[in-house]
Amino acid sequence: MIAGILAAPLALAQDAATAAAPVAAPAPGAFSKEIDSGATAWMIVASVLVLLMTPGLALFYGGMVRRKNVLSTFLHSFIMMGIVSIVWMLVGYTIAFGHTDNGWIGDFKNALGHVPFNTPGEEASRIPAALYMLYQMMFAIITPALISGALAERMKFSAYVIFTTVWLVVVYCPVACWVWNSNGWANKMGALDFAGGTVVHLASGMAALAAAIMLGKRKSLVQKEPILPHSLPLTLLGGGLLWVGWIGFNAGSATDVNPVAISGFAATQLAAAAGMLGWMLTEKLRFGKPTALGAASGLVAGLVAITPASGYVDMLPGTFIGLAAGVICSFAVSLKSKFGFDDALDVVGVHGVGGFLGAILTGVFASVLINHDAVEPAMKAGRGALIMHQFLAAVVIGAFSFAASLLILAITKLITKGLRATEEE
Amino acid sequence: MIAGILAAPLALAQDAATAAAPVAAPAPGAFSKEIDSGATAWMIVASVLVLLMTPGLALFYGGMVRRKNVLSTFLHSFIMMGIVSIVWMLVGYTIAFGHTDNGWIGDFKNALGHVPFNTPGEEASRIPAALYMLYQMMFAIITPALISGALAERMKFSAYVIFTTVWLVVVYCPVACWVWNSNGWANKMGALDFAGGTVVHLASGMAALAAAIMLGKRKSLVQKEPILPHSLPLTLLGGGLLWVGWIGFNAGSATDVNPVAISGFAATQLAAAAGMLGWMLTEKLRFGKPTALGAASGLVAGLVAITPASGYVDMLPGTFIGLAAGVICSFAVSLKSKFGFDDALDVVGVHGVGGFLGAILTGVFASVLINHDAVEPAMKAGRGALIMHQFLAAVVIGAFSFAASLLILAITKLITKGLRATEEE
Amino acid sequence: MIAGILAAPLALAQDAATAAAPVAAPAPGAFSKEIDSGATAWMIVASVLVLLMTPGLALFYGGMVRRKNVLSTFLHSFIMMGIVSIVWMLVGYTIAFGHTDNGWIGDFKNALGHVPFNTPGEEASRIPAALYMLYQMMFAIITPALISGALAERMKFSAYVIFTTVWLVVVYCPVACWVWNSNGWANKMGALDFAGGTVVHLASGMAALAAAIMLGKRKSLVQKEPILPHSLPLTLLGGGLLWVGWIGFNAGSATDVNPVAISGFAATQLAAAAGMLGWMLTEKLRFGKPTALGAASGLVAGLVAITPASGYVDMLPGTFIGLAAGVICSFAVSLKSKFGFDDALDVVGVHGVGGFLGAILTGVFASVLINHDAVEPAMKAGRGALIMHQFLAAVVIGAFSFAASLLILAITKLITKGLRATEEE
Amino acid sequence: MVKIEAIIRPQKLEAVQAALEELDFHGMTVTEVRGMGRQRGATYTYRGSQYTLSLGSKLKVEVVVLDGAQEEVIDAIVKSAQTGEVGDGKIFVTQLADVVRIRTGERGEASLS
Amino acid sequence: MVKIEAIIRPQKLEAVQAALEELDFHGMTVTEVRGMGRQRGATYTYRGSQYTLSLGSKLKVEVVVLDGAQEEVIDAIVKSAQTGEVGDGKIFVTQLADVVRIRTGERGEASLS
Amino acid sequence: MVKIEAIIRPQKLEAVQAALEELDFHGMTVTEVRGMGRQRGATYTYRGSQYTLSLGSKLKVEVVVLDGAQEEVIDAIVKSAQTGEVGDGKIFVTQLADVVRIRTGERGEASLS
Ligand SMILES: Nc1ncnc2c1ncn2[C@@H]1O[C@H](COP(=O)(O)OP(=O)(O)O)[C@@H](O)[C@H]1O
Ligand SMILES: Nc1ncnc2c1ncn2[C@@H]1O[C@H](COP(=O)(O)OP(=O)(O)O)[C@@H](O)[C@H]1O
Ligand SMILES: Nc1ncnc2c1ncn2[C@@H]1O[C@H](COP(=O)(O)OP(=O)(O)O)[C@@H](O)[C@H]1O
Repeated sequence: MIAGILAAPLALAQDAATAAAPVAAPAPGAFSKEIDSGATAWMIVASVLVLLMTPGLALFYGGMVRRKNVLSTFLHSFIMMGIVSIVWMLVGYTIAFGHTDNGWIGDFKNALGHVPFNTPGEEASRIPAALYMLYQMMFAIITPALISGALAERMKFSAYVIFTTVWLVVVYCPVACWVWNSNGWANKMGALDFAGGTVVHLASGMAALAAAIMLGKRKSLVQKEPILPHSLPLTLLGGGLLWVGWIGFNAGSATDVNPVAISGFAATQLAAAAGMLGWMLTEKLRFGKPTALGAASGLVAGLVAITPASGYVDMLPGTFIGLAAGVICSFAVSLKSKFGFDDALDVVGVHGVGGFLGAILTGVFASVLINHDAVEPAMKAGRGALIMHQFLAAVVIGAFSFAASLLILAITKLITKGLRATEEE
Repeated sequence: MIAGILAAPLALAQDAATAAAPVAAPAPGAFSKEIDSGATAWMIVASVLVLLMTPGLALFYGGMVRRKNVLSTFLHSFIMMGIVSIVWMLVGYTIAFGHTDNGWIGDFKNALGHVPFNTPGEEASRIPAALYMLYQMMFAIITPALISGALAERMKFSAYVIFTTVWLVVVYCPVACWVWNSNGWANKMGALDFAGGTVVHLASGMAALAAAIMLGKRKSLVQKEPILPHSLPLTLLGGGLLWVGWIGFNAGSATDVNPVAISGFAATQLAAAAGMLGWMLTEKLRFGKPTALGAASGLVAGLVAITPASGYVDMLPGTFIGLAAGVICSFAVSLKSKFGFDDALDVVGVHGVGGFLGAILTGVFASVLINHDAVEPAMKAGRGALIMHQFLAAVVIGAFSFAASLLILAITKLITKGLRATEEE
Repeated sequence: MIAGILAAPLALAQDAATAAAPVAAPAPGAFSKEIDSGATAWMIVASVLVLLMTPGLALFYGGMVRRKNVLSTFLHSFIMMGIVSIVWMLVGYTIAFGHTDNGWIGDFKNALGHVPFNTPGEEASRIPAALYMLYQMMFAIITPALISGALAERMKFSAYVIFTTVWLVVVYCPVACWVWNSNGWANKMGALDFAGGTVVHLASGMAALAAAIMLGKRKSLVQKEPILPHSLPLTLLGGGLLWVGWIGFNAGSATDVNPVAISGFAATQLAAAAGMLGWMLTEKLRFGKPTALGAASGLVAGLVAITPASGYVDMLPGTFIGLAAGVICSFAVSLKSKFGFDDALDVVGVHGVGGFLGAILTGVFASVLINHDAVEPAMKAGRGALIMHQFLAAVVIGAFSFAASLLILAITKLITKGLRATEEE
Repeated sequence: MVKIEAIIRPQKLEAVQAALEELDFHGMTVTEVRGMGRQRGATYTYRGSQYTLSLGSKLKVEVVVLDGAQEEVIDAIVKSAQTGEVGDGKIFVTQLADVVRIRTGERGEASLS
Repeated sequence: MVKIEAIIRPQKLEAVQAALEELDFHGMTVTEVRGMGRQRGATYTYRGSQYTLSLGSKLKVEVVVLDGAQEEVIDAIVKSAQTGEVGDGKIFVTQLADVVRIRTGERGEASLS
Repeated sequence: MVKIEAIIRPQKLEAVQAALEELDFHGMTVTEVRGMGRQRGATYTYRGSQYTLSLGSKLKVEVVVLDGAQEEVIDAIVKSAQTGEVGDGKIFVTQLADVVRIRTGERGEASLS
């Protein structure tokens, strides 16, 4: 009732719009003819798979914290499904993928959900623009959720909400514009990032580093008590869902049903497998036996590193990238105690390091045989130049995310009077 | 062996049939040419997504009950996957979607699995009829499972099985015929229900109300002990799976890959997000802080309310519908203690109220820009008339489900000598 | 860094390859024209669904063991995702599906990931060969994982890894060649196995029998303590994920979007449902009440038995096959105590017996109305001959898997100095 | 001071709590335990086999009171926890040497008030 | 009457149960506890760091018997729960002031029979 | 020998452990319990209704020591487990009749060393 009354003006406005202003007009209910029904079917499903990654991440992280913090850790992931969906539709998408001439930030033509349902946009030519917006929405949901692993078990909920929302708009959306927008500066420079090794993983990894530093250590760590994961089966299950969803993430980044999508699928599957084995072998050699947490961590490390490379590399190099990530990230997570920051669930060691590694190896292995249209122009100045561009994009974006995150956290701290939760919460 | 012997006559009969009676003949293994492979691919997946909602519901409900009742609560959902699949294939589908001239109940031409695999039926023109039957089977599975939330922790298993099976055939199938069959009376009247706000949610919500009243309160409630959820992470995870599956539920209801499906997807995603935020904000204002259960409840409330509207409304109105549902349902669930019935897991407050709200708001916001073919005729007599039709259909169906449920429960009670489980069970 | 250095030669080699040797050349990034985008979209998703079955199996098995063994049981499934993906890409696929003239083993042309991304292979004409390779990879992952149920709670991890890896290459890949390769001997003989009743379930069931015998009983069983499942809700949830994934397994085995895929979906759904009801009814009659574990076991039994038959049978026979499996397997699992082997989670009783039953009933019910192309030639010598061929293929493959498994286990025992884990592990 | 340690059925906890609160005893400590006696634990059917657990679920309720209150507390527990069927549980009574309230360091009777 | 409270290794429960049943003692109450002594808890490796828990899993088995049965019960427990390695546990014996059977209200020795 | 049974706040376990180790007492047995006293349990809000649990989470720490060590141990626990707010817990002291070390069968004081 009340809603009905409140809604009346909105409806009237809409009736008026019906008559007068078909801005994002999806017209008579049919797709324009570039759109392919198979590609569109696949991209709906790919979006759903990426959406599923966020509950998967909740499980993955939730299993690693202490029992008393499971629920708050779950909520860190789930709340992103609520906040980011809305913010992305209102302003995020247009900042990242609105038409841009400057290469730094999109124009605001696609704000407030003004994205057509029946014609393609600039980035994906065989599916409707609104579907691409939804697909990218799922990326925007999981990226800030990834950061939550670093601040688990101690950040105030209100501070978390403010920090991630601002970070999304101020860091993630512009970075996505630079790398993926057809006119983004990094894109034009020739840096390759198929599904977000830099945009998603390196950016969130560096934000995680900033957060871990700003928040300080968890109390128990200060007291030198071990903090043990309360349920590794949950973590493994979460790892399984992440793997499954990641196929939508990487193969879906072809935004079409084509050989690139299939090669992206193959590289993703193999890198996840190789990452798992790489991490477990390293454990076997370093500590005498492999662990279940190693299996879960390794598969995620493999997936992170293959993210920028999938769709550009063949099966054997894909396997190698996963293996390298499993080995290197398993060493990287041991370093945090040396550096003295408390990145609770190793976002820096896995997503930061893995994302950076993947960005570089993408330059090393990208092949014109796999993705001629993208790799050929990027290789114009030779493989050395490509690797340099990869390096440059990664460093600039990593540094930007780190610096901006520190700043946002400092401001958040003022607003919420401290970043840390009290014992009670 | 034994099975082989038992089966022999059946096989012989089938060999005979091979020669003589190609009733539902899927002939030479190819689709008729109206059928689109992309649309069919999407609808297989949409069916799978809706199927996944039932395990999701088991988690959602299972997390909210006390530990000792988890298994029985899980079984309430899972057993529907067994019973309803068979009943739907045998008689349910044909009652709901068989050809009808009277508008109240389908003829029996499609009973016993007689539905072609290679040609479309009346309701969905670009996919094979058997796939539409399977897709709708998944709806028929989850609807009675939804009711189980009201009778959790106290109904006898045998009584539950009898009640839900009879309810499916006597309430759900006819109501689906009225609203969705191309000749159903509510459909012809011009009432809009894209994916089942009235058929699924309002009908199950009112059945839940009947069941809560007939069953009386749980013993502990009578003794004023609090009954606490045993595992909210399970509930959140279940909420996540419901969200994911619901995209198949709503976007799939377009039964095609077209702009309507994409708009249905967008509205669903945004309403779930807005429902989550709406419920949590209300909690923040009413009780000082948002909760994880509020997040899960709110997203479901948003999804319930958008169910009838998705595919008819644009993104902003979709967001508004979700938000309204989050706020209103969060108040609605507080009312049950006032009315004194024990709707254990708030099926009435979420599905009943949310379904009704969604039905009305569908009338308010349905737009010809989004779905010209369906909204244009429904709006012939103006938006006021559409809203009246929405209201009428909702009231008739709600009242029918409530009254019929009371009756079925009364009869079940006689058969099973009481509806309530003993302490032991 | 280090990885970069290590990788340099690989990259150089690849650059060379770019110039000279486009072996599995996916060329200009477009599909050859036989490939259908809808079919390809569906098969990517079907692959993802089958991949999801392995985490589902981890849950299914994990819920049935004692708390202290959950993690090791989970890892038994997850590690297969790591090992098998790589082994399959390197050699497994080519053994099973490489071109063969002898009908026993494929040639090595498709080893080391040499499978094209843009043209179809011999087995599936409307999707790219690399996608078929990935789809079959998921089958190869879950099959050895199934065996783990028999050796739960007592096998040494290193022995498990060696046994399953060797079994995959020496048993699974050749058997898949015999039955599914277009020139496999069982295939040419006219034996039908749509999605792996014999290849997957009977083969793993007989390997499980061998393992249960070689390993001996769990210590507690020797001491006559009951070993109780620690969390049946996990098992039910796992059963739900298996069901959902199995639709990809069976309907996907059509490798296309066509009437056979739809009939496979229908038969799968109905058999799972009927299996659940069959097992629960048997429990009701034998023990007075149905159980949740019975529901989960029954649905899996139904799915196992319909696996070879789906895609060949209509809805009613499909329902009957599921029902028969539910009843018969529920008796079969009671026999193990009679025979004195400790098949911990009943792989033999469910997958062995169910797979055999399904193979025979496929012969009984396969219908040209459902799948003319496959059933017509297989029935040339009449239904009796078909049933004989089914029987023959099942017996040969079952016996081969059993004998080879005994041998592999004996060798593994030498290598790992015993098969059983110590108390500690 | 005495410690009264009652093993009761889990579903009787609220009744015992209520009975004690009526007598104005508000302190107690509760532990989940498993017990065996004349009564055996639950019987389960799994995949066609029946299992009987030797141990059933119980709660241990510990109440420390002054010597004089012993009888009235035992009476209240017996009455509120009784069903009359085998498995109702036992009460064990022990003499305490001392009691301390951690918050204040108070000793003996004072620490209980 | 005495309460014999044994802290044992979890895997020894069945053996202790069997030993007591042989002597015809059927009553006992079991609690999950964590213990520390000479023996330390388990060591875990997580993501490259090693953690040692100070506390390990144990079970507390409480058996109440008549004074005269004390020695035979202690003997049975010691024999059945022993492995000879550090961490086998301890037995604590306390004198009880009274025992009540809730079902009947019986007191003292009668309540144990 | 005496058994010192302390009911403490869960978050104080490490502090108590540390305090005892400093005095060179390494043996203890810990049980998860729920307690009620002046302090009530946590309050939850679920779907718009508020619930207060009567019982809150506590840990029971049992330490068996020679009679002479009683005061020093009580002191250490009180100091390390105190917050000064209601709900800090209680310590109950019981005289033991005997102690046995299962591993060796040693009795009395020897079994504790
Ligand atoms: N001798 C004993 N020592 C310790 N606990 C006992 C003893 N006898 C009984 N109990 C506890 O009391 C509970 C109830 O005892 P039981 O003999 O089954 O019933 P009842 O006391 O009604 O005869 C048991 O489950 C156990 O926890
Ligand atoms: N002083 C004590 N007070 C209470 N419990 C103790 C004490 N000493 C040992 N325990 C319990 O006994 C268990 C075994 O003791 P421990 O010293 O490790 O081995 P052992 O008795 O074989 O020398 C401990 O885990 C603890 O539960
Ligand atoms: N009379 C009692 N008998 C048994 N346990 C008690 C008793 N009184 C208190 N306790 C235990 O001590 C804990 C703390 O007691 P409480 O009265 O809340 O605080 P304080 O001791 O600081 O006054 C309780 O939660 C309960 O576990």
